[in-house]
Amino acid sequence: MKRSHNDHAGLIAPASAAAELQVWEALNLALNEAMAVDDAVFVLGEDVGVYGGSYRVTQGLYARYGEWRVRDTPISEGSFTGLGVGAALVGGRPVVEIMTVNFALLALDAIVNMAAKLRYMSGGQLRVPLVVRMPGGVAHQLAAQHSQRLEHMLMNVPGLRIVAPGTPQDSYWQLRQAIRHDDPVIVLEHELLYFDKGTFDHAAGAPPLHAAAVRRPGRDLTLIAWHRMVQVAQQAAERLAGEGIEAEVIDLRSLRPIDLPLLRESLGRTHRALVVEEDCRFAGAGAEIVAALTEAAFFDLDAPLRRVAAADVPTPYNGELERASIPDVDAVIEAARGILPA
Amino acid sequence: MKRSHNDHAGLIAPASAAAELQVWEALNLALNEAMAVDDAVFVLGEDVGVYGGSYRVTQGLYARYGEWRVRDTPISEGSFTGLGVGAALVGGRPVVEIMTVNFALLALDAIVNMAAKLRYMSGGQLRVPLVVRMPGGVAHQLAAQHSQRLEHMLMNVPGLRIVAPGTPQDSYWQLRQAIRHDDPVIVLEHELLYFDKGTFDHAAGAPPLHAAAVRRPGRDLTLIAWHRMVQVAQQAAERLAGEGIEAEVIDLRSLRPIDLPLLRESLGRTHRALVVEEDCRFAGAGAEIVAALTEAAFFDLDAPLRRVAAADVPTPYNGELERASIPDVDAVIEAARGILPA
Amino acid sequence: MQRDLARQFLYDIELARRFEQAAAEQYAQGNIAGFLHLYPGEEAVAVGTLRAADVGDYVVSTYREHVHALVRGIPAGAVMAELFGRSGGCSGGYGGSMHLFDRERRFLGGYAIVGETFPVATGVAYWLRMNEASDVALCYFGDGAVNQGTFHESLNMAALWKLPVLFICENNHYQIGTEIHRHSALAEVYQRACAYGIDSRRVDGMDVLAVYEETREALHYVRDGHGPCLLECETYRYRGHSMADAGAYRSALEVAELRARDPLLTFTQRALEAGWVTQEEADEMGARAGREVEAAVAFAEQSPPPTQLDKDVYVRPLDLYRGDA
Amino acid sequence: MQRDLARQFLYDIELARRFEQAAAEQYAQGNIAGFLHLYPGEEAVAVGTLRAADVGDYVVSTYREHVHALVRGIPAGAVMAELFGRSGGCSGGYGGSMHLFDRERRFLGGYAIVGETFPVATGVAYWLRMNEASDVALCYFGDGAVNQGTFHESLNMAALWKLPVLFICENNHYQIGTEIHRHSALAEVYQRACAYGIDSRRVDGMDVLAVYEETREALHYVRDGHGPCLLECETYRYRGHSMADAGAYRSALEVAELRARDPLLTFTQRALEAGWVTQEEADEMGARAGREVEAAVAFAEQSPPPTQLDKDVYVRPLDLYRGDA
Ligand SMILES: Cc1ncc(C[n+]2csc(CCOP(=O)(O)OP(=O)(O)O)c2C)c(N)n1
Ligand SMILES: Cc1ncc(C[n+]2csc(CCOP(=O)(O)OP(=O)(O)O)c2C)c(N)n1
Ligand SMILES: [Mg+2]
Ligand SMILES: [Mg+2]
Repeated sequence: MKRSHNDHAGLIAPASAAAELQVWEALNLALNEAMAVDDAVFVLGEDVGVYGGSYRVTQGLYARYGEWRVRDTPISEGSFTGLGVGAALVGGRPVVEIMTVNFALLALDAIVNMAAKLRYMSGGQLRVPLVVRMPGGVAHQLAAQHSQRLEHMLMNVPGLRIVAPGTPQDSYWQLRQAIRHDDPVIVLEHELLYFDKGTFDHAAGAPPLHAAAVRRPGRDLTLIAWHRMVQVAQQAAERLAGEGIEAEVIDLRSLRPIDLPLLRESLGRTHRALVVEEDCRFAGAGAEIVAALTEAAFFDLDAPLRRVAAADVPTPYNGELERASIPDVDAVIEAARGILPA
Repeated sequence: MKRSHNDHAGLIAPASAAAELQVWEALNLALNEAMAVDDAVFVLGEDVGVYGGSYRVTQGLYARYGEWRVRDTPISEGSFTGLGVGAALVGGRPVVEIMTVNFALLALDAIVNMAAKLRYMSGGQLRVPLVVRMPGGVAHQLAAQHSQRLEHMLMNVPGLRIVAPGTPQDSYWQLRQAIRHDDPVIVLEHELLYFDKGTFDHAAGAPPLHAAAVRRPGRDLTLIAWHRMVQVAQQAAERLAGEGIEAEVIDLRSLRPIDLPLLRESLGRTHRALVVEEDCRFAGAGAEIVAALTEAAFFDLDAPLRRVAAADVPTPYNGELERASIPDVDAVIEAARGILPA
Repeated sequence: MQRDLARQFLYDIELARRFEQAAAEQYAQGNIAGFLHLYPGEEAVAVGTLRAADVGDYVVSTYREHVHALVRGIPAGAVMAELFGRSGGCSGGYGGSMHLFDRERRFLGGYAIVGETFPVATGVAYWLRMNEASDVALCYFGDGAVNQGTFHESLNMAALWKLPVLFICENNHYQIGTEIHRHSALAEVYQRACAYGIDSRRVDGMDVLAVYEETREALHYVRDGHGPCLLECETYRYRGHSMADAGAYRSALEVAELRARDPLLTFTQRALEAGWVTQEEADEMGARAGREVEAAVAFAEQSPPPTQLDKDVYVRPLDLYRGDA
Repeated sequence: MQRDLARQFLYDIELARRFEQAAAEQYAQGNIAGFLHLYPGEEAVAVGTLRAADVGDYVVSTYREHVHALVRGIPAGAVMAELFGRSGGCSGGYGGSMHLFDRERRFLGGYAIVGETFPVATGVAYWLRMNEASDVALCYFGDGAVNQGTFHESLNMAALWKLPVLFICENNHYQIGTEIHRHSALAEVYQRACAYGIDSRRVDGMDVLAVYEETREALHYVRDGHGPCLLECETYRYRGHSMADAGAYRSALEVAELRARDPLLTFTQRALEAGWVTQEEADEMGARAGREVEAAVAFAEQSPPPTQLDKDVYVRPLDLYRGDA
């Protein structure tokens, strides 16, 4: 909802060489190119058409592709997500935008009980090439009902794939890969990253949809994060570097599956790790990462795995309390000291 | 949905001394007694009234308390759960029955975005003394859409309490405690436990709502479970005892919060533990237990914590595959061997 | 009324009735498990509506869908084998009674969560309309399903965008043990379409001919691009809601009254009177349907169970701790 | 029309208009953050409906609820302080603009998820009816909210059980950037009550007197035990959906047309003509409202921020790894 409506810039032009793009622009480009090459791709959601999307992601698409392929919906999350499932069953490649993950609570039956299960229940007859895009996370004082992080709710659901791109490069490629994919893919975006700039290089191509990425190599401990917490981890790593401690920062990029081989490899070198997550600590996404690494890399560990996570409270409106409710650089550094040799 | 409607037995009579009761009978008794002592308590849900409840839990209540306190609802999970929230705000103590957890996917906005957050968002002005009861788990060939285990979906939600009684004694007391509680409490029941018999002794009183219980003491390893998996763990423990291995079996009884002190104490003695869970392994409830223990008891551990969990697949209809999809005694024993000294 | 069509109806109903009877028996014998929702009493709805549909139309049904599957042409053996949980079943033994699928025959389930058929069918119709296809999505649902939010949300979208979907209410007057006037403020289901400006009709759902004729008209209307239509079929189920329910909340009187309007009895009578069949032909039809059901049970019995637990969870197999295979 | 009431209306609208103007300014200055949805243009709805209600009635509103809070009697300072996120706010600074609460004044929010007000108000009404109380639950919602499943589910239950709830649609014709005829198959919101047999009315939501009169009648009807009623108020918002939206999807012509029917202008005119106020009195009222808003801002500025992150997550504090404290 950050868009200014005076701005009528159209579609993002594909850059010939590496360029600076914002995350929303990369997503816009991905949608545009996917729609151009495949008539089966269509997008739907609240205000994705005439308005151009709350975060501009669908800007210009309505003018180019028309109302049937860029569909403004009523406020009916449960049913327009289910509509996407139905269309996917018969040949469509719908990209559903749920305005924010907070409203996905109304669409979980469609995602969990339909999209994720139909292929299996039909004995493999059906495919559900559905993409559900939605931004989440703690933004700026949106209060408890608008600050959900729902990673954990979807991670336990067999049949789903979940990715969490945080850079323009990943946003473009993971969305394109998701749209091309024949399985349902949840694309989690982050409300505070849309206007982040970064290099986008089409020619550089893409790593596999679910591969994690080392954003900063290091030998002393591993910081595992995704979305906005990658930036927090990187800043913490820089400060630690000032003290001679080299932290490796891994951007998970995918939450179902997780790239355990890469994490293990890193831990095999560093022997210590923190998960830095924006969701609430108790039973959040980080729990699985800690549990999986405990099971798989126990004998590599020189210290307990720990989580730096959000406080287990609904998100307060007040700005200072809100900031205090999620991890910051100081919290990461303090936790790092707790597991580093004295 | 296991009830035979020819059976018109009424309410369960409170036993004067210790008696044998089935789980559904204990729940029925708890509801009846709670309604008798407090006019604010009322139950609502599909077929809880005239029909007496799919699993008989509300049997006889309609005749005794009438339609306003025992309300048959339309199939509108989202709104009748939200109705419970509204009534709770102004003095009611509603006990909402969602026929099975599978349908709770339609009620998550009411639970997560309303019930759990209203007290906090109102600066402490409001209370939401709501109970939501719902049976879940893998039963007998109900197929993918009717075999959800949603523990993990609710555990990450601040503002909720979640209990998981598995015996008649706990079912009675935890439901009564939940109804008396001024916070929203989710009472997870298990479809296959309703007709299990056990001793019910009113006079014996109740442990705290969220305390875990040692069902079988042991020194060599700790098996952590809840609901039906407690029985699987106990059977495994008995077989292991035949080989001279003494497993301690802990029934968690509560999933938010978890009784970490009791688990730590047990691990302080056994130094090894398995979580035995019926939900899918990846990012299930067990992940938090493993993560919490790794963080808190790392230096007590002689072996990696491991999970024995359901396969990461939607539940198949075929009976043999269904059985293979969830942990059994053999799986527990095999996993136990994997972490015991050779 | 064409003679051939009448005979088809008769055979369909005979087959349906016997198939469900056999399913009940197999359930009692332990060959079928889980929830089993049977259709006796309601046959005229599935037969009348589906015989009016084209092969290109899509079918989206509920957990009470065996007969829809049969009329749609899924072999009785494949349906029965699915109830048995065998690999020869139309969902390979993975779906069971509530989740029948047949992609070739455009039979898209089999949904066990009440209210799911609305958005799925609306999505199919969206795709059809977007591609200017002339096919229609047939969406089945019970009277209880009308109170699910998806009914409202989906009908609004279907009407707003004039999507080719025919909403077919199988109003058997009960939501498990709750009678319609205790679950719906407005017990005339077809009138609830007023909120969306959707054309709606009500028909006697015990009368297969009436259902067929109304469906034909409704399908014409929808296929002509007028947008959705809602057809309410008033019917009754003789049995309890599922095998776990004896249906004791209904009076014997009520059941008897409805049984007197039994679609098999009444349509047989009608067909005899009209000379569409002779008594011997009718008897032979029944016998043939009986043999088909017997063969279906035999097929199911010998069909091997599926063996792979993680078959088709994903199109491209995925290792949760490694990524794509 | 009583003179006192008319003057009350006038003051309410003046206060509302100035309060929202001040909120916009404070947002621009960075003292208010998050989503901020303002009410200019729609004042006649909150004023007309809430002045017709009793103190015992409950109010359940949306994220666009500052004015409802003010008219309900929550001090302007407590509302402004909440927008500032301060401890003197009516939600202690924990809720913000979208989550105003005041238990004493039976003001139950402040819901930011579209469609939540339906079940909450229905639940309040259930409790009232169960206890044979004569109070009513007032349920506010926008035109866009009508397409959420909870509208349908809740209205059905409210009608079925004859619950004392008054559903009040603030139809400003837009769901953010989507105009009503592009989100609703039937753009006459009040007609959608037909699906539940609910009595419904439509009123000019720019005319505070009309809103007041219709609400009084509707409340009588509901309080007399006839069950729910739905009141559609046709209105308009001058600003964008929230501070983040400039509203550029609407024509200047359209906005100008509606502004000509401005409730403050038209009702001031009316009051002058009827002799309910003199021009000086009207001016003085505006000035007084201005002073009240200034005082509210001053109050908010000096109110300290809340300091405890985990305050009131639970009634009985809970340690996630130990249980109850
Ligand atoms: C969302 C949801 N809630 C509850 C159920 C349990 N349930 C299964 S069938 C049924 C009754 C449905 O009644 P109706 O729609 O009239 O269909 P019928 O069974 O009569 O054909 C209920 C409540 C369910 N499957 N899904
Ligand atoms: C379930 C849900 N979906 C989407 C949103 C985002 N959103 C906030 S307000 C709004 C438009 C609501 O329109 P309307 O009901 O007409 O109320 P108005 O804002 O016009 O007063 C939307 C889509 C939301 N808050 N909740
Ligand atoms: Mg029915
Ligand atoms: Mg509006």
